[in-house]
Amino acid sequence: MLTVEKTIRWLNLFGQKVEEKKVYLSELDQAIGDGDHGTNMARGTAAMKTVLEQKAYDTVQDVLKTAGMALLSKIGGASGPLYGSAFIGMAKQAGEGAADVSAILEAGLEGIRKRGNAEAGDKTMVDVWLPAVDAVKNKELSRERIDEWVKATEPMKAKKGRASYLGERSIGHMDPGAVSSGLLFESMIEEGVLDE
Amino acid sequence: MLTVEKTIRWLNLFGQKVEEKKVYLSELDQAIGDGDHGTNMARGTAAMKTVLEQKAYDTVQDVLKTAGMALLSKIGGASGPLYGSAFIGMAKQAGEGAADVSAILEAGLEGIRKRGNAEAGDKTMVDVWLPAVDAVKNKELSRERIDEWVKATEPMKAKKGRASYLGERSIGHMDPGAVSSGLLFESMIEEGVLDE
Amino acid sequence: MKKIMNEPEKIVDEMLDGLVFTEDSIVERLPGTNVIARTYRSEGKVAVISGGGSGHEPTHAGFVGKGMLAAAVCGPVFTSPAPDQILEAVKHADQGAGVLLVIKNYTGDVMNFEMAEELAAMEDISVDHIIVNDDVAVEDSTYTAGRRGVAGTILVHKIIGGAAEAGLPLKELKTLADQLIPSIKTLAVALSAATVPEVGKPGFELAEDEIEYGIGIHGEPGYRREKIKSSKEMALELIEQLKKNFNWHVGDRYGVLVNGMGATPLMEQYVFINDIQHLLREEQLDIAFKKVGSYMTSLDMAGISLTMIRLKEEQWLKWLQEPVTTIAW
Amino acid sequence: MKKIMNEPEKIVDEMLDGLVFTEDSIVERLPGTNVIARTYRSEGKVAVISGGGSGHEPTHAGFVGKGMLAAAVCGPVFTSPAPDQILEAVKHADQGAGVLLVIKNYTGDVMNFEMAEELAAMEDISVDHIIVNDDVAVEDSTYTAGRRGVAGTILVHKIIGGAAEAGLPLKELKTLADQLIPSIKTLAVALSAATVPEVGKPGFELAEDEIEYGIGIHGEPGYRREKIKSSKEMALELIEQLKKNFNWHVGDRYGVLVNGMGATPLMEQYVFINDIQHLLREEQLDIAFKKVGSYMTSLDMAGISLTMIRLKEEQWLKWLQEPVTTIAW
Ligand SMILES: Nc1ncnc2c1ncn2[C@@H]1O[C@H](COP(=O)(O)OP(=O)(O)O)[C@@H](O)[C@H]1O
Ligand SMILES: Nc1ncnc2c1ncn2[C@@H]1O[C@H](COP(=O)(O)OP(=O)(O)O)[C@@H](O)[C@H]1O
Ligand SMILES: [Mg+2]
Ligand SMILES: [Mg+2]
Ligand SMILES: [Mg+2]
Ligand SMILES: [Mg+2]
Repeated sequence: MLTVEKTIRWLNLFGQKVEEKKVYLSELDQAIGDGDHGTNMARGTAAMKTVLEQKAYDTVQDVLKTAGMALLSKIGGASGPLYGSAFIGMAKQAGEGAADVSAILEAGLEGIRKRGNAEAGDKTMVDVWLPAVDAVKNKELSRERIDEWVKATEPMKAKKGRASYLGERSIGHMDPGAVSSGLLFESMIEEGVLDE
Repeated sequence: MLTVEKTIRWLNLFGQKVEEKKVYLSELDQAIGDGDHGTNMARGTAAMKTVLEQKAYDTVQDVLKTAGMALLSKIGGASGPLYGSAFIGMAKQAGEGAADVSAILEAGLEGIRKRGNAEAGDKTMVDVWLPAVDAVKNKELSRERIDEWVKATEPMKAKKGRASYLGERSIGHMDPGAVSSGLLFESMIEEGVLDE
Repeated sequence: MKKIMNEPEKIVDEMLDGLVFTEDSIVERLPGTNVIARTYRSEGKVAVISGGGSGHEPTHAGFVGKGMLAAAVCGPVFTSPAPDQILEAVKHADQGAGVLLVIKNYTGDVMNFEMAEELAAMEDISVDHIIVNDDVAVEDSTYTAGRRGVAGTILVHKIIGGAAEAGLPLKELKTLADQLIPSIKTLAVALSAATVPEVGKPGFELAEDEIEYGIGIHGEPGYRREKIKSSKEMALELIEQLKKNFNWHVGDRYGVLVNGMGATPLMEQYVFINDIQHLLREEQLDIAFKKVGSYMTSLDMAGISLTMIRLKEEQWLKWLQEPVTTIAW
Repeated sequence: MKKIMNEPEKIVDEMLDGLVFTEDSIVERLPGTNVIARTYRSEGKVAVISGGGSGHEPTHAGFVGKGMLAAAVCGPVFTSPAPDQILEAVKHADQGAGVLLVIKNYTGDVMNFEMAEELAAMEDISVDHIIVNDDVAVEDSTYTAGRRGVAGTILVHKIIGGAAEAGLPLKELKTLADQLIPSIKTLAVALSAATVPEVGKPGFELAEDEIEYGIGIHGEPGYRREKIKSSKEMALELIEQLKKNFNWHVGDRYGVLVNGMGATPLMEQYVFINDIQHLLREEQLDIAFKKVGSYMTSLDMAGISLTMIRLKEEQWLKWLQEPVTTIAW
């Protein structure tokens, strides 16, 4: 069950991980995109950190919505609206009080899919979100499985986003958005968000 | 004494020498100018050759004037109007019939000086024309002396033309216009223009 | 990397300040945003807005003004602006008849502009959008992100801007765009790559004797790399590809835009259009509109793009030719 | 050398054909010459003509049209046109009130234009000339060829062109120019050198981290070479030199032109004028005119020049601001 305090710890850990992996994320994007995914994500999570520190929050919905707006207005590029839509979707689902993690994440995935129209196998963040949401539902999310889904984007041929212009040449590289999404789910596990 | 036939031979030999030294002249100009003196001169003398072949000439004046107009309209840059003015000045002096070489060359020098306002020692073609005209008057023009005047431009500091922007840095290079003018006077000697 | 700049992170902010200082009679910057809006207002008419990542100057801010764009939203270098910036532009520019967003077809741009549209709808501003996808270097299929929006976009700005100024309502503008956009096609060739200030090295490497056909305006790879060719040969390659895409017939009426990519001097652009001129004469097309200049650039990339527009309607040509008050048209 | 071109010897010819194809409503090429003339005529008014070597596009042909130049004479790359070409331009452009030649101060240009003037006088056309020498990088003394004519020349074209269109006779235009030209000063900084097509290699070498202050528009050497600086620092150097030359006072009215040298993108030019803006604010000058763009280029040179004009007369500003019909103003 998601609480205000847990949600904030989760998002702050996510921000910390993004900051640590910033260069790595941009390098991944350099190979099949335009090399800015790390900078974009770090700019967004830094802004998120600032707003989360600025005031006290009463509801999970409020936390998720504020975080989403920060990500949306600061990440830019393709991943800005995608993470933004995910968080705004999650906020809507969260309702006023405490909330069911599985349903919330499902709403997040729904936000991404509506925004980007990506299918499984298109070599995007969806290739992590989709199995991760399912795993949460079945209470079987683990670091190992996240790693597997992220790595599974390597042999895929990109069909959405900037990487799709590379066609065949996109094969053999991990998708940067899948990697950053992996960090989001890892942080969930590490902060005990999924614990009863 | 200048005859139509001698004049044409003189100018054709000059053109031939310019064509042979084209690259060298441009290299000299590269050092203290913009590297086009060879191309400019060769373009001009090629045009001169064409017009001199196109018809029969009755007077030295006619030859010099036609050559001058070709040089003027084809050399371009600084040396175009200078050689053009020299030849047009010479044509005016030549009058209708045969003519005195010394007076003709003096008029050519006058044309250059009026056009360019260069003084002796400014590191220009004038530094060859001035002593050469004097030597012709005194019947003492020689290849050796021409060489001396040309080489004497090396230690000079340019005060006119493009080379003057280099200031002190123009010292240590021969002036390309002085070199091409040297070819003109050499050709005179070789074609026997100065012989009685 | 040698650039005239201060800190790379501030380059867009400083550029916009410099632009507004220079052109204060035509444009202003909305305080606290990266939105460049025109000082002129046309109450009761649709406001046309465009935008995207920076680095394509004079696009888009250079086309803000009477008869073209009401505002341009300027993102970071090669990065789409976020929805809140776009929303600011929409709110400011709306002249009471709604707003049309002109989006270049890039995933990021499309998503950010669409989100802004949703936000604006929540504030009861009627907003619609059109997506320009003129770059024929890219396969157009439902299995990719589709064709990119490149230099042809400025022709869309001009014609749609003219139509908006003429008083066409939002719905009709959208119908016009549906006709117009498929009639515009572009193809580019690069001689050297652009260097993003924050990255500090070129996006790709081309050898001293190589060129690449079909590159995008953010260093997206093209369809073929080869040894440097003459202007004539490059012109022929681009014309042949466009011909394949247009399927034109003798006597058809077209417009031509030759666009420098940033570091290519005007001299070379004119030499290039001269070769285009000869090729099009052989095709016996009726060339009713021509334009040459660096309009949709890619930072300091050297190269050129060729855009052609099939002028189906007399009125499109009129809107292309109509005088406007902008910085760069 | 990577350039979009065919044979280097034909580059000017092909460029002019491309230009005239593109801009046939504004200009024409006099048959058999490299003269670009405007299609518009202003009978009974003085015709202003300029020209010089090519490679500075859009200068000079880009400024031909109503309100500016009557014709431009285009020489080979970086080489003055010959007097016969200039004479053709004079004969064609004369509208019955005489012709004013605007010459950039280079030995070759001055001599060729003066010879053309003499030839025109022989044909009873009244011709006079003015010589622009705005480049303060060069010592002005009777022992040198004097200061070069660079980007400030386009301001002369605009003001003198405006005055000619207003009907000022030849003599008064000349008097105006005597006032105007000393009020215009320019200084440039290069990031890389230009490559002349027929030469095939850069005119000079600057290391990957070097810049040079005071270079000319044909690769003439400058007064100092140093490690690359920020835009702010370069702006400061140029402003300080201009200040020394102008000796300005608080409240003086000036105009500013920031000019890209050919390969420098607009983004960098706007960043630069933003720094200029801040420095001039400190000087408390009244900046009444601003312009940014690649107007007086040096082929593919990267760099920038800063021109300032002391606006002594209200009327000068009016002529600067007046709309004209040209390709490039
Ligand atoms: N249509 C889409 N649906 C889902 N994810 C997408 C889509 N398009 C792009 N992405 C994700 O966005 C990531 C790239 O983000 P980023 O580099 O920040 O933006 P940009 O591509 O605009 O530079 C990709 O790695 C991919 O995971
Ligand atoms: N004012 C002048 N008087 C006499 N000769 C001059 C003058 N200015 C330049 N020259 C000559 O012209 C030569 C350069 O000619 P050229 O390279 O063809 O023209 P440009 O300098 O226009 O490129 C110089 O070497 C010099 O001899
Ligand atoms: Mg990216
Ligand atoms: Mg020279
Ligand atoms: Mg990006
Ligand atoms: Mg020259």
